[in-house]
Amino acid sequence: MKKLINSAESAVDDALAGMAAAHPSLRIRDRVVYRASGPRAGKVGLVSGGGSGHEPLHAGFVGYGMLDAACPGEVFTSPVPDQIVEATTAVDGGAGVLHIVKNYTGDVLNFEMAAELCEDVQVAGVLVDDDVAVQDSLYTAGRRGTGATLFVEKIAGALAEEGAPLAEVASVAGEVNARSRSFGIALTSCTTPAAGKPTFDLPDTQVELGIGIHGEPGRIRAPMASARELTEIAMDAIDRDLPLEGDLLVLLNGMGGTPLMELYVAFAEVAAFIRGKGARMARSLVGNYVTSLDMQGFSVTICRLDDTLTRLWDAPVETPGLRWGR
Amino acid sequence: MKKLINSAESAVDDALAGMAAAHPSLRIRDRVVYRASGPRAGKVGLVSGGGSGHEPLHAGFVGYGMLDAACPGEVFTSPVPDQIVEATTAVDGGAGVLHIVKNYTGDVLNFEMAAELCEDVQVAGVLVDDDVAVQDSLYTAGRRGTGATLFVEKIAGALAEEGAPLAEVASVAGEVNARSRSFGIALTSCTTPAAGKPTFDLPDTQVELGIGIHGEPGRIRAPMASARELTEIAMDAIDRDLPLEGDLLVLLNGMGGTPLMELYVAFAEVAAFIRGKGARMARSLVGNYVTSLDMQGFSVTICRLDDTLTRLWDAPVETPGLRWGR
Amino acid sequence: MGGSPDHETGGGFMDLGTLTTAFFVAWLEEIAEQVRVHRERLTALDAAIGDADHGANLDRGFTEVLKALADSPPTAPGQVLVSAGTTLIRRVGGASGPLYGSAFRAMGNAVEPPVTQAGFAAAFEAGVVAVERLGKAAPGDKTMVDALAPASLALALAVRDGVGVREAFELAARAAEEGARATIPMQARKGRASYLGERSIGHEDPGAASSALIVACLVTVSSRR
Amino acid sequence: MGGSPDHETGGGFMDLGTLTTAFFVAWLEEIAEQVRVHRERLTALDAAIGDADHGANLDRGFTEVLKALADSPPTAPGQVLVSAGTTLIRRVGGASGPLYGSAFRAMGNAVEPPVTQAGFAAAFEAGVVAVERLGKAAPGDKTMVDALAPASLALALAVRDGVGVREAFELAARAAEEGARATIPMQARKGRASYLGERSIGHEDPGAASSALIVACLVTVSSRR
Ligand SMILES: Nc1ncnc2c1ncn2[C@@H]1O[C@H](COP(=O)(O)OP(=O)(O)O)[C@@H](O)[C@H]1O
Ligand SMILES: Nc1ncnc2c1ncn2[C@@H]1O[C@H](COP(=O)(O)OP(=O)(O)O)[C@@H](O)[C@H]1O
Ligand SMILES: [Mg+2]
Ligand SMILES: [Mg+2]
Ligand SMILES: [Mg+2]
Ligand SMILES: [Mg+2]
Repeated sequence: MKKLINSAESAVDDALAGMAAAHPSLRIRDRVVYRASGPRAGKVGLVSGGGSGHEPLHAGFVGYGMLDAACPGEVFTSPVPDQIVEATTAVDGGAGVLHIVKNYTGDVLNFEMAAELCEDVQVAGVLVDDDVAVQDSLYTAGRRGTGATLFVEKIAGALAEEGAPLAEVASVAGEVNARSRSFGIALTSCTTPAAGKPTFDLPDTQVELGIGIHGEPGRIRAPMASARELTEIAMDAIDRDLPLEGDLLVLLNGMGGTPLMELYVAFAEVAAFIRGKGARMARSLVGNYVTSLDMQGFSVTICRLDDTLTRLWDAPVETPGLRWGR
Repeated sequence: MKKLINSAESAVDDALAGMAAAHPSLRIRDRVVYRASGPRAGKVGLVSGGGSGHEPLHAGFVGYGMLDAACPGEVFTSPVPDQIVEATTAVDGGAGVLHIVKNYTGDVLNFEMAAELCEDVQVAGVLVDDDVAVQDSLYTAGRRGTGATLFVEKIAGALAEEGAPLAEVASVAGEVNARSRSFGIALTSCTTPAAGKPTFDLPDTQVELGIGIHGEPGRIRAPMASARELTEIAMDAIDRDLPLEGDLLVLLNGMGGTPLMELYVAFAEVAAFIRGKGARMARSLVGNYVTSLDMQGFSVTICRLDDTLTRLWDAPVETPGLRWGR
Repeated sequence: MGGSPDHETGGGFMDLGTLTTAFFVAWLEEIAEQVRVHRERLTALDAAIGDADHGANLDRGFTEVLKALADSPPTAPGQVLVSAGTTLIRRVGGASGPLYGSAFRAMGNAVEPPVTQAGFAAAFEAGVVAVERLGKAAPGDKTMVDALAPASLALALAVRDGVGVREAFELAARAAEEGARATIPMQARKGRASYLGERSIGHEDPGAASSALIVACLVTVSSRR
Repeated sequence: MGGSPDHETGGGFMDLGTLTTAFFVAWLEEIAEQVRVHRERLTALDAAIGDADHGANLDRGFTEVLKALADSPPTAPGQVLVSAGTTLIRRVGGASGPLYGSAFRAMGNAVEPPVTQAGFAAAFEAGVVAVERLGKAAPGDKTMVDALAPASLALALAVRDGVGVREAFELAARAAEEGARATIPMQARKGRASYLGERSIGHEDPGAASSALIVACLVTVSSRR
């Protein structure tokens, strides 16, 4: 398997150097990606982070209307507390900082440790756990955080930009998460630079259902099927957990290696499914947003909107990965 | 090889249905993608088109500040004259229409035939032929059109939006093309839905240098190398043809299957190369814009800017694939 | 011109030694059939030096050709060919759509019923000239012209030499087949394959291969009666 | 606490039957060495039920641990362990970084020179408790705890039974190894592997495997003197 890198060891830092060169709106230092404009006094700061390999998540969502800083770890490995402490301290504009944490043991532990160390900053946290493929029971680490992270970052970011206090920003973040569900399907494995070979072998006749975003195998294997059948599996799983009603925000997310053309094919099926349920696709995004390196496949994330969330979703955003209204 | 489709035959139409569902700003009819807002009286219309499988090119660039209509053909197959005639007639706001045509025999022939049939519309054409991998000689079909198409569509689109007449819009389009050069490298082949298997076999130890955007093999095979060495090959090829000086607009384009993280790694090397030449990277884009289905690899496209081109590049644009300033 | 009805009354392929409307319809049916059978091979040839769509393009195109012919049944040879050409232009896209489309249209516009052997040879040449003109291609460029031009020459020579229809088609098919095979050592100067430079050497041109197939169908159909 | 210097004067691993600073440094060196040797295996285990980074994570971490120890040479066993734990927390990330980091820090904070066998066993237990507390994990959850807890018990029993250091480490290593192997039939309830549900059954937990490796290094180092 070929990778467009200089070495597995330097890949994350090299990519960050590229990001810095590509986006003058970002400032990157010690593995933390900041807005070049710096913290704004009185605005709640938003910090997220996680393993690398999910680009544009999270660093690509740093900018006006979304994050103030992102902490990229090694590929698929949570960042370390130092990065998070550094980011949190730097972006605090006096109104406190919200940590947006995807529910993975590693992310949770490292953000928790960091939060404890940020003694001079008021820190609140929101845990994103939207993946219905994982049973939320005493017998798991709980549901994973996947596509809803983008929704949380966008909507909480918009509210923070309006000047809302930390408690409110944290509360809307939690609400977005509570109203969001995801399900992912892999057609191929991904290959991490360090491992250099696919994480799992998947024959041409099979797919993995219920995957996360770290190249983990899914809950079960199933026969390869049409876009219609595959999206139906995803949509049914979501609908069983959170009935599709009212105005929906829909993310049809590519895992990194699936052509946009195919994502649109799947999206047409998602739209038809939603119409069939009598719900309304009020807002949508199609593309590679929360990825797993070169994995082929997709995930669907759906959030049940209300007027406030719709307004905040529509608010201007200016980041490398998501931009409108400015 | 697995494809997220319902059938190879329906893939293009299914994808267009998905585009329509995803983007209320577009109207799609008879395989032509229009701005939903319709033609603007007095504005020069911009029509482009080409085979499908290059998404977001072209349909994803329909909208304010870029194209008025796009004509998607079958996968890697130019559209037919009927589509182009239909599009041209529909978007004419009385000021004439510019055809933006990538230099491939099929695209050229079909656009030529269409232009002849558009008797009531004033049609001008610009041929995009930026790929330095192809020798421009009597013994080839001339250079291919690749990444510069995006620059031409964006910059000519901005000028058209300002109300410039057809001759001026055509002239700036030609100028952008004349000032732009590209070079592409494939790490893997792509797989078309119809063929169902990779177009070419490429061992893990080799890359294809000088590829186009249709999954064609490149000019030569070379040993797999680091991101630094591969980008240097691309940059050298461009620099030999059009010395890198002054303000540059740089597109580091993914071929569809390469993770964004790796594109940033390559972009860091591109930026370093440009610095080394004493030129200035004034504007840049990193991402999957002119793709070859699921191919892994990248291309670099560079345009030597002047003040006018920079201003037009910076002008607002609002399309599914490129958006800023609104 | 292709619009006027021919002499034939029944469904036969030949009428007093001339080619009937039914013959031309059968030719296109046979092409559609053979293109489908050889679809993978044509695509594989195009994968080697092009973009792996030639089989799919022609399959789609000739399927549509048959549909159009069924929708409005032609009453003259010229109508068959013009309809086919128009459908190819309207439905195929790519390089081969306009090229084959123009060839069939030119042929259709050139045939004058009753279509004698000499009339067919002249129409075929008109088709080849249309491709050469539109594609700005000459023999040796490694394109469909390398199969079509020798076939056209063979048809003309057969007329000169007084060879019968069936044998003339066989000679043309052989010439086309040899012409297609002769593209293998050539370096492409037109179309997508030209991008490959020297790497195009060693592969048969997909368009030349499909042209040989199309000419071969003349033999199959003319053997039927 | 770990800060006060130990009794030792030379570079020996044991001093009047107690474990010296040099012993702990050698332990970490051996761990770094073994993690590198077993990097691919650990990553392969993690690929099966996790995200294929455990080998890389620990390799990166313990390499940094050695660097930090070289940069500011510790003068007491506690310092060695606290430094190692802090480095792991600061450099590894993921789940294993905080977990192993906290374990080593807890151990370091618990050892009191002179580090007797009983002192070591108690410190080791403190490390295990730190993992269990932070990870909210218990034996049977298919985590590193399944290797660490039995090792800790073996160390405690060895103290009770008056078994010598070397033999105690061997017992602990065997217990850890068996504990790691016992994770194979378990269904994961913590960490990434828990997402797999029943599919996690049949694979050894990568963290349990690395824990067994870490305990085994005690044997190797103690055999050296
Ligand atoms: N300029 C040209 N003149 C004549 N024939 C050409 C020309 N360009 C391409 N061709 C023919 O078209 C064939 C390719 O057709 P096809 O694959 O359907 O279209 P595309 O190249 O657009 O994918 C080539 O093999 C060649 O025979
Ligand atoms: N909650 C937990 N408690 C104890 N150990 C855990 C827990 N979660 C994960 N682990 C251990 O961590 C190991 C995985 O470490 P590693 O692969 O480095 O981190 P990550 O899972 O973040 O990729 C697992 O094999 C398991 O032994
Ligand atoms: Mg990990
Ligand atoms: Mg084609
Ligand atoms: Mg082709
Ligand atoms: Mg792991």
